[in-house]
Amino acid sequence: MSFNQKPKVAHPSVTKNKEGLTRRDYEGALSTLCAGCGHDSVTAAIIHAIWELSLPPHRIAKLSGIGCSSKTPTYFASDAHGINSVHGRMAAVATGASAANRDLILIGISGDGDSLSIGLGQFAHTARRNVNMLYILENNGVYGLTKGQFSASADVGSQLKKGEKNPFGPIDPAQIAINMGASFVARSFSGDKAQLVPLIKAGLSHYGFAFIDVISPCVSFNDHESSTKSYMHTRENIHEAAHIDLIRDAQTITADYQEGTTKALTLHDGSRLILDKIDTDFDPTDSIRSLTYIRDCARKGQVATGLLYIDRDSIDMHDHGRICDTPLVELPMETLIPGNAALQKFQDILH
Amino acid sequence: MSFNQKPKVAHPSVTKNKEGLTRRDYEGALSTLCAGCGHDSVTAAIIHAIWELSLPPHRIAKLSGIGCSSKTPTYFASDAHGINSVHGRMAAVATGASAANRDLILIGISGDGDSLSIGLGQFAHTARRNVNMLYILENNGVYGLTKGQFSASADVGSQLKKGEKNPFGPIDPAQIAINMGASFVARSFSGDKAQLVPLIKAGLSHYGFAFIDVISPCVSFNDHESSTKSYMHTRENIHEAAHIDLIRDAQTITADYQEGTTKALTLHDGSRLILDKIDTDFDPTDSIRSLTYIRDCARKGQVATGLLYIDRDSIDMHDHGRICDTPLVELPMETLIPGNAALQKFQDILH
Amino acid sequence: MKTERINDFVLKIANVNGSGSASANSLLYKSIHHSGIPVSAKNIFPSNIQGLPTWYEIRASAEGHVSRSPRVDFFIAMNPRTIAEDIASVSPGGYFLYDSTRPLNKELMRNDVTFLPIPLAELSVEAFPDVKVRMLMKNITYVGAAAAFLNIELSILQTLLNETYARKPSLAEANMKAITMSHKYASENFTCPLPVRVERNETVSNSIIITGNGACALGCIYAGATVTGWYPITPATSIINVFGQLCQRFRRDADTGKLNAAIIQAEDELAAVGIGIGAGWCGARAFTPTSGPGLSLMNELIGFAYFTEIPVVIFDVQRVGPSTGMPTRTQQCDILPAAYASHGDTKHILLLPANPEECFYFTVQAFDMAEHFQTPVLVLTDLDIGMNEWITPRLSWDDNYKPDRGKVLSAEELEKIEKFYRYLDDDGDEIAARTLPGVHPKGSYFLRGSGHNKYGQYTEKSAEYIEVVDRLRRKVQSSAKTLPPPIIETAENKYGVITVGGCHLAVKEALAELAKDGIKLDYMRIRGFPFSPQAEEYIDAHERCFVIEQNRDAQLRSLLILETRAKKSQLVPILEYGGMPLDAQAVTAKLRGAIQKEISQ
Amino acid sequence: MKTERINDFVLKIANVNGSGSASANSLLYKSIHHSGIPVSAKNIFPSNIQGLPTWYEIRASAEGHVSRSPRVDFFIAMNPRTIAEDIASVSPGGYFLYDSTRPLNKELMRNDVTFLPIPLAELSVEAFPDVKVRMLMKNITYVGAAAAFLNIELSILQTLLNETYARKPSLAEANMKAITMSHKYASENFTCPLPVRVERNETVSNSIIITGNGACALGCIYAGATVTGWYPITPATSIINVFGQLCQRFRRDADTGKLNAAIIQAEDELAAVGIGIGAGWCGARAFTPTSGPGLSLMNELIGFAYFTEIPVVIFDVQRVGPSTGMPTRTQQCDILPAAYASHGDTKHILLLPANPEECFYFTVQAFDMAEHFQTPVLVLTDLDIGMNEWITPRLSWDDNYKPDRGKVLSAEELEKIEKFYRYLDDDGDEIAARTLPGVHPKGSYFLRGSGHNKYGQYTEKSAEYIEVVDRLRRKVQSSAKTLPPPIIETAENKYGVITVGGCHLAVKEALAELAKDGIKLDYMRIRGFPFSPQAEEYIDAHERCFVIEQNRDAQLRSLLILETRAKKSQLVPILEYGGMPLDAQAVTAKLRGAIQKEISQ
Ligand SMILES: Cc1ncc(C[n+]2csc(CCOP(=O)(O)OP(=O)(O)O)c2C)c(N)n1
Ligand SMILES: Cc1ncc(C[n+]2csc(CCOP(=O)(O)OP(=O)(O)O)c2C)c(N)n1
Ligand code: SF4
Ligand code: SF4
Ligand SMILES: [Mg+2]
Ligand SMILES: [Mg+2]
Repeated sequence: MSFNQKPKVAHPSVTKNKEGLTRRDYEGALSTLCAGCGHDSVTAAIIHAIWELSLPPHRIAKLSGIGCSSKTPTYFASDAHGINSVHGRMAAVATGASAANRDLILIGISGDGDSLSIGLGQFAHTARRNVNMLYILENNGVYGLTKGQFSASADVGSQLKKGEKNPFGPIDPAQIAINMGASFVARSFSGDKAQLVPLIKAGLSHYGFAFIDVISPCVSFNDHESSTKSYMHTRENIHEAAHIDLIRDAQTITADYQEGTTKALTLHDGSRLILDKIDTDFDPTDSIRSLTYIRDCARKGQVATGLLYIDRDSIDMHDHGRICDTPLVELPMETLIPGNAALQKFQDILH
Repeated sequence: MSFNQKPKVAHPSVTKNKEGLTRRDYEGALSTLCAGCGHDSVTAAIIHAIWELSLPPHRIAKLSGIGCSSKTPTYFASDAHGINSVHGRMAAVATGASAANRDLILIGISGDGDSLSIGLGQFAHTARRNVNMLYILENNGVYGLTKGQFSASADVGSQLKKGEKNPFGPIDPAQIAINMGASFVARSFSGDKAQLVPLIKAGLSHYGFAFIDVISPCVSFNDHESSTKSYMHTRENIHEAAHIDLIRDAQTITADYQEGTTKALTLHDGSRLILDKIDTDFDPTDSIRSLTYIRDCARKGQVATGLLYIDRDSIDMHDHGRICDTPLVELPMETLIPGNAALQKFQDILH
Repeated sequence: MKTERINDFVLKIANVNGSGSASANSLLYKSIHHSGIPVSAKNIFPSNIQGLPTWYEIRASAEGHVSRSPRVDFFIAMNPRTIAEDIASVSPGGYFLYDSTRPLNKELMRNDVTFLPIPLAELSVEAFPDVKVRMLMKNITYVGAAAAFLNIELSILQTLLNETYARKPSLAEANMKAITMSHKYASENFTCPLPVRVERNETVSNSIIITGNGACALGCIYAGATVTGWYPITPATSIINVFGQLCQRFRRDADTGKLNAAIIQAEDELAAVGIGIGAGWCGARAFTPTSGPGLSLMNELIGFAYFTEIPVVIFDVQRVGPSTGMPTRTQQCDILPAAYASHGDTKHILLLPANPEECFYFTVQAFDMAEHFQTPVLVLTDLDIGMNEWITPRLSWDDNYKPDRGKVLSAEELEKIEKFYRYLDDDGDEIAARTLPGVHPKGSYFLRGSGHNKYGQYTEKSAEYIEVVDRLRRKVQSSAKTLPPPIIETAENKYGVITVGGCHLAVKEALAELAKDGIKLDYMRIRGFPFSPQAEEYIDAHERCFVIEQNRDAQLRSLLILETRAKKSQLVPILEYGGMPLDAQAVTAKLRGAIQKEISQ
Repeated sequence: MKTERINDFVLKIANVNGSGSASANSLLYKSIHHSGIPVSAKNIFPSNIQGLPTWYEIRASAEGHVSRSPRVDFFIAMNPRTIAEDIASVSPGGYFLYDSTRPLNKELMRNDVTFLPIPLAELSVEAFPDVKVRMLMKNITYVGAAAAFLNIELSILQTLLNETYARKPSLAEANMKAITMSHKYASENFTCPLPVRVERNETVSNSIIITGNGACALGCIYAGATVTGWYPITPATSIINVFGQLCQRFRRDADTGKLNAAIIQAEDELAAVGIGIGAGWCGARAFTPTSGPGLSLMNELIGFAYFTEIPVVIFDVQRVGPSTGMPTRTQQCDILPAAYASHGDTKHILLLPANPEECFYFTVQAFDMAEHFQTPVLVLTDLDIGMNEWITPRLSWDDNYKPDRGKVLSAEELEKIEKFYRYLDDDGDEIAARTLPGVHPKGSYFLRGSGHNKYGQYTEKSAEYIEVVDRLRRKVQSSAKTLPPPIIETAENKYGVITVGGCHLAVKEALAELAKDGIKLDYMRIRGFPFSPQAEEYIDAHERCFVIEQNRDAQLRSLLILETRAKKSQLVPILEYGGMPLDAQAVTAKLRGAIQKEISQ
């Protein structure tokens, strides 16, 4: 079903998308995060992307765990359904939601604490199952909501405000996702909307588990000089593997891309993904080269961003399980319940 | 403290190690696993290795979760302490044990269900903390004890006895371990004692988290033709990256190793690790090359075995946390409890 | 002369785990059933795959007393490693069939037991020269001899074999050959049948044979459940095994071959219940089967579903706790942990079936109640009910049944309303309407496990929070009326018993036993929580009730004390918790003792 | 003339979260304490880092009634966004200090409240031209004006600032400048002090200021705890923050700089408690701090430690449940979930401190009991006790204290014995000796969460299993004698109250209030579970006891019903569970109502 949403603000000058909605219509509640928190920029990018994609808000289901990052779903698409589950378990809830209604547009938002510590198992296995969803990890290297402990993505040697040094190496969620068989893996930076918006759009257009690791600085606890997840450090060390654009109508490819360093991929929903300015030793369709590339960057102290890996032949959990095309919630009970005759027949063999 | 254990069998012809113990002295209870189960061969290899290393049994602490594999600790070193914890939580218990008594020799045994599904988070984080222990994963691609469901290490397309096909890609614990920063990562096969015994010895000599993924076929549920974790399939597709030998006394290096393909590494405890017949494009001291190598093998349908990665500069959880050298359990309470004078002095600032 | 035990005996078989004895034992079981005699079977197996001892106990009782009995009238010894304890376990006057190919240690012999040596292995070698075939037939051979001794008709065995191997007649033939062979040997060398024997009853009841887990799985199909997140654990796993098979039969699109169900093997129980909750939130009927350790792991998310009011059905097939406990033994030890699962103030609806029949119907009801009351519903069975095969009255289905989906607003209904608020109970039944994601823009809301007010908004305000949790308390309490009422059999005596779940057969047998001595007790079996008013009335009507249950800490009694107006002194605990299915003799003895104590006081 | 409220008032401050108001508020709090007046402070904060409203409540009471009171005598409004509700919250006759730099909306004004406009921002601009410094001093300014109104001596503030900024005298100076500035303004423009004020008491008590969490951490140090696995969660996290600081002070080797403790931030609560259990198994004193959701996640492993008999100490700093609930609000809602944590039959020792003093001593006792009884011990505090700063009698330490390590066999003892069996209780105290890994070959054994007999061997045998779990039941029960007995104040009246933990101040105040009307009630505060025989005797001695606790479902009452011989009718629940620290007025009113009901019956 599709409904024409009454735009909240009837201001004529505001551009409407195909659903007849303005960007304001994709906003949510007022953020209660700290002023300057990276997560709020991610929210802005999401709003921009889903508006551009003209997604009907009520078809979206927003999911999260617990943490500052996990508050994000409240701040966009207030006309979408949302679920703020418990710490580290968003992925399983999303899996169930997808199982029940494969037509929903699932947007999961998590944090590095939520996904890489308590929720590592669920994150990994949901990637492995290739649940059809967009999974954004707002990665700030700390536990924001509990006041600034190191998270598992904190770099070795990076420091907390009070000087405490992180002794352990970081878990890189992008590498984990690729290792687990996620079919779309990207990384970006909350401060780089130009890169982030197309990635979100591409992730939403991708069929299967689309993962975006977004470095999203925590101004309250991890934006100081000795942090490697600060705005400054990230800005200085970011390394874009390839810039991407998402083009929905084939005709509109007008920008002229450089030969040799440009690659176009057609996605499941027909839109085209243009990879521009690709690093020569980088190929996002080859997991081995991609992983090597990411690790090489890391060794040099760089953060590889952009689309890092994509498997266009990706099939999702439903295909894996040979589950029917109709969303299970839409199957009428009469179809599902076999009735007495069938029950009697079945029992004939039970003796 | 060191005790001279009275050998159980006084048969003079049986070779004794430096502790004055025979191999029989390192045995455990009679196995109750299925006849032919790979896990029993791993047990045999462990017995051999710890006997050769002359480990004092009572300094060993054996740990496991739940599963057929997790029963293994009962079957070796009956004079060692053992703990059979709950499903998927051995790693945390081992972490606590190491924290309490860093002088214990910790041998953890787990299964692919135990470590890669329910216990993935703990496995990963224990590797990341580089807890000083030997962690053996008896990998059979199924849940043995619960009668043969696919585990997360089952290869995509591999089949259960009744024909059910695994739709998902496998989790490779060796790659995960490297990714997490484990400092010693190896793979072997329960059917290859010549390879496995030196690896176990090396793992025990390594300082930090030593992980060995052992393909260990389940004869009851996953040893048929369409299984990729069967004896036959493993034997046929095993690819040894490098053969290793562990030499405890420097003098005894007598075997002449081929030049160019041999490499010697000195371990923390002074013993020397000889890597022989190394594949030319393989370097176990470089995580990027190692991961590429493993994935390349996998792509070719091969199982990379041998020592896959080692970081000799590895420091363990205690070093990371700057925890004292004396095992914490050995600190006398008088040292730990500051006393009343200190309490009064401390309280002077609390107002 | 030996006492006759016609259609009233216990047959026990000792096997080695993983040796393929299941079909032979099951054949014996079914053949007695097909002889028209009430019968039950229990598989006593270790937590192991191959090589350790297992036992199979069959109890036939013309009177219908088929709870587990510790007596043994006829023993079939197929495990040399347990032969000493096996011989010791036979009741005086009983029979002991063993494979005499290897001689029996004379010292183990007993005078009060009749030994029946049959050279089973030897006979097999003659009959099946091919080793492979012989291995396959290894167990079936004893069926023939047993049939001869126990007077089980070969024709019944033949019929059953033909059915089992309908598609492999050669196997049916080989099996029958093995059976006939030892039947012949026994008949020729011993006086058959024995005083312990079957005498065929002409009326074979219209029953089926099914496990409790199988019945739960069937219930899930008939409830229209479509999503399950699950993680293997004994003794719950077979709910999924059967559900999977049933989906192949009932839920497969003939054209596409695709399934109308999602069966997701999760990475652990936290994920399993999380999947169920996600699906429940989106409007699917979802469930997850587990046992004790899994229940513990689900605690946090159960509280989440309770507080956010998401339906999900959880099966807890109870096994012996605490911790890993004895995974292949039975107990009723999760009653309290299930009723109050999760931190904070919570309370959950429990359904407590006693047998596969109730497993089936209660499962359907569990989904109705979960959706009606928008809350997790836990179905508590146990290993004995769940994993053993039970003779069960044929199930029937009312084709007019309409699932109770609870208050779910459709797109049309939403179109009409002004504004939707998730937790607003506007008709005073303590239940607020919900909406499903994707249905209509007006239905959207934000659901959270943190403090929320009745509009669904985040709150940290005392009054708003209290308003919501008070309604939750009343809501769950109000489900008592909808739950299956207790089974009450007479409420006229001074003393009564109260029991639950799989205890029922043993308790009833014990009551019958006591009645013979003139001790009359009333009977009530609890089938749901929160407790029905009828349960309270029953307790009111008795000076003392003996609460019989299978756990150490009297968990049902505790719950009754806390959640009914009963006085503590009215409820006297009778506890059996060794892990074996409840046995009537033990119950009788304990009841007798308890009553004596009452009288002497 | 206004009624005087000398040394008996509530001061409330509205701030914005994350704006750095903590030190200013704390300074006011401490200055009243240093004036020799009993005082308490509560931080009412949101689950947020920056930007949302927070309040700080200070109650001074010469009589020592310092539980939370809903009245407000003096308000300092520093959050423009809450000003309307803040004005509404002032008690009639109260005062309202606000920053008059921006004019106040006239419509919000009340006649029964005296408004005290102080142009704080304006004054700051003059005093601190440097914006950076001004930002730092933003909050401290109101302290000066408040001091003038409330008659707090500037010399006390100066002393406190000098101490706080001992190493940064320039900061002390700047702060004092800001204080003096607004103090001057208030004194010059208003009649100071107000009828609501402090009058210095010469005897300043020998107290310290400490949070409950801080006291627990200090207790861990003094118990000799060396290992903690932990995962951040409000309101428990600061136990670790303080423990870490204390380790730097008390547990650092001067030479190597290394720590005599392992503080391991785990990946979740399952790992956190697993680490504690692993360490406890190896002989370290280990603990893990958590709150509700973490407790739920620990359920499985708590049962493991119970069944295998491994000591570990768990702190549950309770917050409002269920689910995520209200993480920054207080409740006592995990009493039942903690007492029976985990599936199967379990029961755990609980310690229930009421204040930081007990937090310290009970923590030490928790480790002794965990090791003595070889079982998990849970220390249940709450957010109010744990996170607020309390004036607490100075702690003292008996240097003769010898930790009770329980029955642990040394190498020498093992050398002497024939053979060691883990679960053999040879002296009838229900406790078996244990050994530690690595100590001696003879001490080795295999520990398992699956069924085991008293020798520690794997078993699936009923009798062997029962023998072990029965001893466990008796063992935990036997701890009642060792636990801190209830605090009982008179047991002579017909009615009594029973309460627990942080309720004590409000309950005592309520009793004092009722006593003024001639209503006399006895008082008992429970401090441990299993319950002491004295608790039972107290209940026995009363027709009715009102059980006052902070949860919806009367969890303490439930536990008393199940675990003492009390009759249900003897225990009447009085429940407050809105998440705010208990307030005496509410308790008084409810008690009054309950007693009236009793009398009229
Ligand atoms: C079971 C459980 N344990 C602990 C917590 C406390 N907690 C809330 S948020 C959080 C960490 C959040 O970190 P992250 O996911 O990185 O989010 P951020 O705040 O940094 O965006 C923790 C530990 C909880 N809510 N539940
Ligand atoms: C919490 C919990 N869930 C489920 C189980 C049931 N269980 C026992 S062993 C096992 C899987 C074992 O698989 P693996 O680790 O691969 O060991 P294997 O038997 O294959 O050697 C499971 C699911 C359990 N014991 N505890
Ligand atoms: S604490 Fe950090 S992560 Fe949380 S809202 Fe503030 S800046 Fe963002
Ligand atoms: S079931 Fe498989 S894993 Fe378990 S003991 Fe048998 S062969 Fe080994
Ligand atoms: Mg974070
Ligand atoms: Mg396995």
